[in-house]
Amino acid sequence: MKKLLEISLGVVTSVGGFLEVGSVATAAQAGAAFRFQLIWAVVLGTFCIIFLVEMAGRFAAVSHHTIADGIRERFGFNAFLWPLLATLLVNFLVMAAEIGGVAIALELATGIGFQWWALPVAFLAWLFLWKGTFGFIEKGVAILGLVTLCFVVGAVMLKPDWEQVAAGAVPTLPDHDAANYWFMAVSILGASISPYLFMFYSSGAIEDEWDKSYLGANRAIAGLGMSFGGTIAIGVLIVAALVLAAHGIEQVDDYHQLPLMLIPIFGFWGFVLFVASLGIACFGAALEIGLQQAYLVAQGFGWTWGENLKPRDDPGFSTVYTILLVLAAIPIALGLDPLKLTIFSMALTAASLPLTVVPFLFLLNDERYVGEHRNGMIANAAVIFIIALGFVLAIVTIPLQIFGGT
Amino acid sequence: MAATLQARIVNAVTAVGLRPDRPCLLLIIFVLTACSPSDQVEQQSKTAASATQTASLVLESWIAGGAPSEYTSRTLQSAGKALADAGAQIQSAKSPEPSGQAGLTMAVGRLSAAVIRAATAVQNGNRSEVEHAQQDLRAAAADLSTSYAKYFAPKS
Amino acid sequence: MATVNLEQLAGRNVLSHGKSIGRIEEIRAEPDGDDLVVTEYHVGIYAAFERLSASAIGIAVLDVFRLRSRDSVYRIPWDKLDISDPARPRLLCTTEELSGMKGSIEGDKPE
Amino acid sequence: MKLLRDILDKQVVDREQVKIGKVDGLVAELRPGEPPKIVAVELGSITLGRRLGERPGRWMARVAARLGGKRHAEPHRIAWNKVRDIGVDIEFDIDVRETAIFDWQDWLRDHVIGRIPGAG
Repeated sequence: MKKLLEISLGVVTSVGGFLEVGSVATAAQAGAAFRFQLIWAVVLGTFCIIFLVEMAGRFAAVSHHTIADGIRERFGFNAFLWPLLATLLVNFLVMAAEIGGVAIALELATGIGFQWWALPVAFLAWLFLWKGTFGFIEKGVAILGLVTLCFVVGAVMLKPDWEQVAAGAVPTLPDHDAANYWFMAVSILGASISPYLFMFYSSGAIEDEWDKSYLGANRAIAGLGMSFGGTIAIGVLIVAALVLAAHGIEQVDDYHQLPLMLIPIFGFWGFVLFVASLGIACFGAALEIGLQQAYLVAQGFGWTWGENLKPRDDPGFSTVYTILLVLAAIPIALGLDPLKLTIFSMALTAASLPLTVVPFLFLLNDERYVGEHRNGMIANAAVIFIIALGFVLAIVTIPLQIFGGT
Repeated sequence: MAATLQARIVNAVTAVGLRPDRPCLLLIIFVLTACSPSDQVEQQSKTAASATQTASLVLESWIAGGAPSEYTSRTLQSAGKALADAGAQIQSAKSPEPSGQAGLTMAVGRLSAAVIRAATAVQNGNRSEVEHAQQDLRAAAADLSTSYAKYFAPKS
Repeated sequence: MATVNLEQLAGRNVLSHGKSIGRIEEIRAEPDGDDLVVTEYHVGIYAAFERLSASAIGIAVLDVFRLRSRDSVYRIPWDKLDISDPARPRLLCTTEELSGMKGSIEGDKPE
Repeated sequence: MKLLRDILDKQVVDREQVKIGKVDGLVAELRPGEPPKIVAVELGSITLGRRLGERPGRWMARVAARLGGKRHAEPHRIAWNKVRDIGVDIEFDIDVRETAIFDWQDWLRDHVIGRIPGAG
């Protein structure tokens, strides 16, 4: 019974991690511009992240190491430096995007411009990390995050042609705006396969003191949680296609357009639901990224870490998230467009994937770490596929950034 | 699409300090874009159409009580600005078809004015003025699609 | 007493008569009474695979690129490598002795 | 035992299980006619800098000396004979509070973190 509770909580938590400003923005853009045609990118991204999260959890539960620990220990400091720097940079950009997401939600709610909210939001997030415990943050974000289910409800209420939705799950070539199409596909993959997600997950497994008895729960949480998150992202995409595209709005390049997805369905409550979903999902993601950044640095250099400790007891750890929050608030406070920043950081996330995913191939096959719980054929094939995908994404992202970005 | 593509390539190339007059670069640009210069007009017209539809959807929602005034007026201002930008870009494009281009520019200009007018009306809570602006918006939107159809009509 | 930082040796090229025989990928140590002493240096790409527990994957990759000709690890005893300057490890043996130090790859089993 | 695989870059904890760093370096004593003997592990930014190259190492040593004074101009060392257990982490029979390793974290706690309300 306790395990069951834990699994459902874990599932909900993973939704909190999965759905953030990146998946909302990329799914909305894709639905508006290409209707159901890019659903496959969400599905593919979700499959990839299921595999990576399951492996990160398994690795932590069996070896009692986080992924960051494992990379440093096996590959040495010099090799560890590259994924470290790449992830620090990507986390910084994504953090700025999440602060921007919360700031937009607050602008929509109050009418006060988003840049004025950047510092208060960063401060509030810092306060949560400063005073909160891991369980409090995990559970709070998870339960409030359920509000994002309104996208799925909305999608069902619009009665889409499910056959067409299913057809969108199969990759097809675009008949217009090819560069834009591929750029969106890359951004969706970047938004789904976030390194912070699986690295955070492995740290969480250590914080929650997982051992081998959690392997089943881990599999269930990874599979169900990420599919749940993917379903919500598909919900956003369907709503965007059936509301925005149907009204002739094919370009979502202004965040003011986003609430229009839900208003025609739910009226004024649609506006409220959108603001709440965006605010909560982004705030939750900001907390998780703040923690992940601190975990990564602390684990990389072997400092004391843990969200359950008091800041006095892990000064290095709390300094890292404090600095990150201050820095990440700056671009938004200066008025940088949060939507553009989001799309840019999602594409960069996709490009950074090989650096963090290649180590999985080694760590999850190393008997010294995972013993008999090594990767099987399918899991290894999945890792190799993700690495190949990551390399392709890394190579195409830069030209697409120039040619296809909005 | 491809004309903005072309502009982006040229910008990118100059940004990295290369002179874009190299034959091979031109060739790459040509292969990548391989389209007429009227693509910029097409792209901007699409942006204008999308912004127009955004404005009309948010106005409808406001009238139906779904969208709060503050949000509606901000969205309209933002759409109006997007329209003004698109208009300026269409005007400055080197199009082989000056008369059609002028028609498009005018339609987009009217749209932008109507949207800004609606934004002010929403802010003041003036319902009848909003409805007037909405009618203007519809007329100008119809104008835009006529000009657009004329501009891209098959000629020979 | 002269001390040397062993981590500095990792990845250093080992030269035999001006020709590279590979990089130092592993340092083996054994207990000697209460002490822990260095016994061997492992040189070559296969030693790296051993360190990453990735012999199977590594060999498969090398096979794809047909690079398997150097199919072994040099296991150099502690007294045949001068590490007093870890940035430039010097081999202290002849080419014949060196070929006697070639060994096959160890399995991935935990010790 | 394989030093690079099983010792280097491993987590170091003290006898209270406090995480104090990673094995950033391994020091061996050269003895004439006898195999090199492991005498200590090194921790800290200077050792890490040296692993990246000569110049980053010198640079890091200068920064550390500037910020921390003479006590921090050389890497921190823990004698190998203090090793108690090698498992998921390497445990040394020391108390981190008696070393200079956490000086910077203590400084941070006393001068910054501890002064912010609610630091515990």
